[in-house]
Amino acid sequence: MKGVQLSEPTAEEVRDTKIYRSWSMTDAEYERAVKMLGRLPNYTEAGLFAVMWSEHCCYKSSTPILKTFPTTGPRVLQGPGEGAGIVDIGNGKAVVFKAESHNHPSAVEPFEGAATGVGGILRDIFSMGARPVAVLDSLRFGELSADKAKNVEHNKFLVDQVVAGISSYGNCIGVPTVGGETAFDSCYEGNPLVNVMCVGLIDQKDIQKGRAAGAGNSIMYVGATTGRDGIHGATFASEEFGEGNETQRSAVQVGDPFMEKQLVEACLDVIHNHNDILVGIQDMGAAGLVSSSTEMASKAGTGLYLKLDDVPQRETNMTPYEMMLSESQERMLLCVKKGHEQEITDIFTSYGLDAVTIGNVTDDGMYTLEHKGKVVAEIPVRFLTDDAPEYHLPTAVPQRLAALRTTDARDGISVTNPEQTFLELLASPTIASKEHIWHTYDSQVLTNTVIRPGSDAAVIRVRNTDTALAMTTDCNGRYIYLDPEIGGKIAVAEAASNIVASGATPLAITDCLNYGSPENPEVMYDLTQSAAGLSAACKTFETPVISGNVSLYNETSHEAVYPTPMIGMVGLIEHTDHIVTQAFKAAGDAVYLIGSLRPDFAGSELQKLQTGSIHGQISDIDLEGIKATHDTLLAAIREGLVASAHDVSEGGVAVALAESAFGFDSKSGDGSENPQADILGVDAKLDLEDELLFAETIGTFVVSVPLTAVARFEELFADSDATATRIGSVDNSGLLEIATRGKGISVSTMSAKKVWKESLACLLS
Amino acid sequence: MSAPRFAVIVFPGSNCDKDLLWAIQTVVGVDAEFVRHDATSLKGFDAAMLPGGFSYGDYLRCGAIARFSPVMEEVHRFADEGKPVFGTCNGFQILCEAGLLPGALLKNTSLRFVCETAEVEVANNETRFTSHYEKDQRLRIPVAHAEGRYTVTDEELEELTANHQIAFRYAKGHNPNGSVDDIAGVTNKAGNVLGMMPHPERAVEALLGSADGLPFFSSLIASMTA
Amino acid sequence: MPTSSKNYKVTVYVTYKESVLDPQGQAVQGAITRMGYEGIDTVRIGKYFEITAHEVPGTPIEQTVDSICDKLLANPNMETYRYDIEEDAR
Amino acid sequence: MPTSSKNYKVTVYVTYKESVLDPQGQAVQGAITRMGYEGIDTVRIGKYFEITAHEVPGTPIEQTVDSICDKLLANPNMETYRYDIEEDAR
Ligand SMILES: Nc1ncnc2c1ncn2[C@@H]1O[C@H](COP(=O)(O)OP(=O)(O)O)[C@@H](O)[C@H]1O
Ligand SMILES: [Mg+2]
Repeated sequence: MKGVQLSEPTAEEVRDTKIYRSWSMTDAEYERAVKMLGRLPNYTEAGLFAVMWSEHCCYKSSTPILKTFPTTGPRVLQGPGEGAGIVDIGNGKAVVFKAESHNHPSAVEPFEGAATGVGGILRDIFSMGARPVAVLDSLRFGELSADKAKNVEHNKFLVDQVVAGISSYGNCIGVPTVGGETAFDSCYEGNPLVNVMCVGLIDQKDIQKGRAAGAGNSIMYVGATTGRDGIHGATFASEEFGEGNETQRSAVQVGDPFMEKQLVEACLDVIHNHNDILVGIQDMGAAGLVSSSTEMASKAGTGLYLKLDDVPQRETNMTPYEMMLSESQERMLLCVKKGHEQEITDIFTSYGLDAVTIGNVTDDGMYTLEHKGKVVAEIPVRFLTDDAPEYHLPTAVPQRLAALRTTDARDGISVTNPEQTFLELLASPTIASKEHIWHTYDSQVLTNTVIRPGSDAAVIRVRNTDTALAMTTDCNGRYIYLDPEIGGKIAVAEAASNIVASGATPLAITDCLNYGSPENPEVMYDLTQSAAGLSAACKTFETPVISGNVSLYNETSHEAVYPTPMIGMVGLIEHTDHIVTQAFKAAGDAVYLIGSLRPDFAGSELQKLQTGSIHGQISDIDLEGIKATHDTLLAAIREGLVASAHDVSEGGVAVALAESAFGFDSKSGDGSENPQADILGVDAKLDLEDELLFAETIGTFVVSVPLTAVARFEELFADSDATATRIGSVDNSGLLEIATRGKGISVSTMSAKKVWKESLACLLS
Repeated sequence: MSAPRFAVIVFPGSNCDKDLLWAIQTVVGVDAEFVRHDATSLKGFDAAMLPGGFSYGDYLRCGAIARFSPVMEEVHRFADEGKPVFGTCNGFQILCEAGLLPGALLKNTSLRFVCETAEVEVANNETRFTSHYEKDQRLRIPVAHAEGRYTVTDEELEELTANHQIAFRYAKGHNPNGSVDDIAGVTNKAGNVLGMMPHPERAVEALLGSADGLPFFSSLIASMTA
Repeated sequence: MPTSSKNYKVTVYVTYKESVLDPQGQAVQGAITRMGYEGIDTVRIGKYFEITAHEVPGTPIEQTVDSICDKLLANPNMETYRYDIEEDAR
Repeated sequence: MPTSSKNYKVTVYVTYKESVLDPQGQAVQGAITRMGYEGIDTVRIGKYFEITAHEVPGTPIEQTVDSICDKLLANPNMETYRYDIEEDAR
């Protein structure tokens, strides 16, 4: 194995200089690779091992934890392991979904980082053969007010650019961005979280697998050319190459949504109309060519021979290492039946795209790379994939937990002027309307969107059926920070509550596990415990984990982000008649509180507002009880008894009641904004202290019911394990009046709405 | 004339093409077919419909590259022959770039993409596209664009007004993009070419929030079968 | 690309006509002011194309560039353009 | 704006670094080829700013422009810039 490029270190030099350390490969891992190979890996090979054994590609520290998730169920057609998970939704159709993080790229280059995040997750969906039909974005940033942030201008810049990147890519490619969440906490300063979820629809007969099967079949490369984009971190530091010139450095990945649009159409054309000559298809994501190709071979138990000279290149003098690790966007890898390459090329050409053969499938199980007439790598495929290391890293109970629990959650909380507190909460960026953001997302293209952003869950109808899909993303990192296990349960319960409030049965979840460094035993504890919480809740709500993503090392020199396992959940609405939004519909409707409020202040927005920090022990949640509530509420919705439903989350019941009133639209009643609309009010009475108006008790709902349905509604709840308390009614007063045992709240709906609606734009200006 | 047939033109990067086809074919129930950008004939079609989207990524100016597609020669011929030609959003931008409609569509004054249900008024209900509306009827029709600020010179505006070429306006106080004179849609002088930023094809089903776009399609079909 | 013939470096500048509102330029100007810089009066934003080309017998490069600008790179309704052509040694 | 002091016309050119993908340039190049023009090899698109400014005592104009370019007009991760400053008679 001689003849690699002169500028590259020899195998001995790789060993002696330990250059692999700069690729985050440990000495032990290098030794392991040497032992497996029975010789020293050359420079290219060492690079392949390093990247394929990186956390990003092989999940070596999280795999043992992911194995604890429930992943199967009667409707699951594809669990974790492929590009995305798939769930049966009846009528021969299935929903395909997955979420992915693009945190680090977005921190460095927010516009392109976020844009390429959208591009990447879309490829995961259409590589399964599905048409992407919706995108959701879950975002976390540092604080937006100068007194809480180290660099408030930079935080604002990040919000602006990330949102612009998502809208530019999603709008251009024509997949509606229908929902998401946006929260602000100082721990995300310097390390924002940008998680994107994509949902696709597929006819079950079209489901694809990313396999490179059948010796002799061709491996074809399609889409954009390869440049030195996004090759991992320090690799090209000048010492290693001794050249250090600009062009040798890894470049920022730039998204090309137009190219991807053509790629979607061309790939779906091949899948739907030429499936007889397509063996497998896979997107090129992290670690581009090496990762996609080895995975395809591994799944089929085959080998591959790739001729790198044939890889379409955008830059000159690219080395095998650079080509294999490049993360240039908008590229796919196809395995095509031998002899049918030209047909494939012709199809792609008709979409203005190049498709070239870069190699073929072999039966020797080897991963062989040729460049300039020389073999530059020769490694058994499974060494890079199946045989990647797996670590059971130590865990340790985080010291913060004991400290946080010495104080009572109620400490520092005192609501002496509930009206003022209420308005301050409405203005806090985490609670305030996110319209300023989603207004820039095309949420309606593809004409399936029934419920746009602004309600608990977004709803997409499924054409040619009576059904629809509800979708949401959720996670309150503060709860996980205070108690990883209970927080994990809450994340799933909250997502399920959003799905149920829109009239849907929860089907399954995807996740993005955003944590700090796994080498920190406390982080591993958070990860393990929150995963246990997620699993428990998923079992109760019967929502298996069908796909997901792990993002570790989310920390700056100062602190790790809150452990933030973002949950993306999809639910099935059996009939579009059952779709419900959070907006009140008509004066006179009775208002109910479902479930009962508890003094849940630990991690609440109220606690943060009044004490500037979060602390205390969050109380455990009764998963079975919440499930019973969900079932009863869904039964009521399906009987047509419910005019609106909104789960209580950040800001508590007062905010939930207000949001229901704000959403009213006299024209459509669909919750979309119309400032000219007549405004509704609510008149409610709660036999509670003022503080409880802002308690965040998960699994409680504010529901409005037409008077004609009240009797049947109450009967349903009386016959169940759930409780519904009539607390008042919707009225025409234009006032939000919430009486309590204390002072209560009485403000004009219009003025409260103005605060809530304009706050975010104001903070960002 | 027999039942009309619609051509929905697909440019590379069009992304509302399927929506337009669905609206015409499935919701309204009239014959419609996709026609590729590189087609050289529109034989057998009675109307050319240019969908929204981002043709060629809108990478130079919106619609600037698409207007050189081979099929546009046929669209020009259609327009000259007095057959109906329609463009929404990117389709409108392409028609302006192609010179089939006056003016240009520039970046919204907010500099941001705007997606909302616009309040639109029928400024002229005597076109073949709007005859099933009342004059000044208020409609709710979605818009979704970053470059929808309709711009013409003062003289051109006078001419447009004098010739009753302004078909739709945004309701007072509801202009989402800074268009001159609140213009949302214009026709050519002959009245057979219409471009508009709002998406009537997104307003054909009450389930999705509005059916105010239906009379648009029925007007057009009536004008073709009359 | 033929090596015997001449190579060119063409630079094209496209700007909005004076009469056309340039909110983007205004926004940049506003940002500059908010950042505390003094002395900046107006900002207008345009597009800038770097084109490499080679000689085609029978068609002067000016003619090609003129035509591309007129038809594609600028919209004569609202934009003006100018260009420079340099011979390029490569 | 003070009339006694000097006025400047500043032109700033911002382009992607060589190594960064320029999908816009590629799209334009493709269009030019499809339109049948011969001889065009590559197209890259950049931004172009026309700025008018006036003298601020104590701060050389170069310093201001440099700083605005670094902080606002160009993104150092992906772009490079250059500028020309001319005195402007007005
Ligand atoms: N970044 C975003 N992108 C799209 N929609 C968003 C975003 N952030 C918030 N939203 C929308 O705003 C509404 C309120 O969000 P949120 O407060 O997170 O709801 P909930 O508390 O019910 O989960 C939802 O409809 C949500 O989809
Ligand atoms: Mg909710």
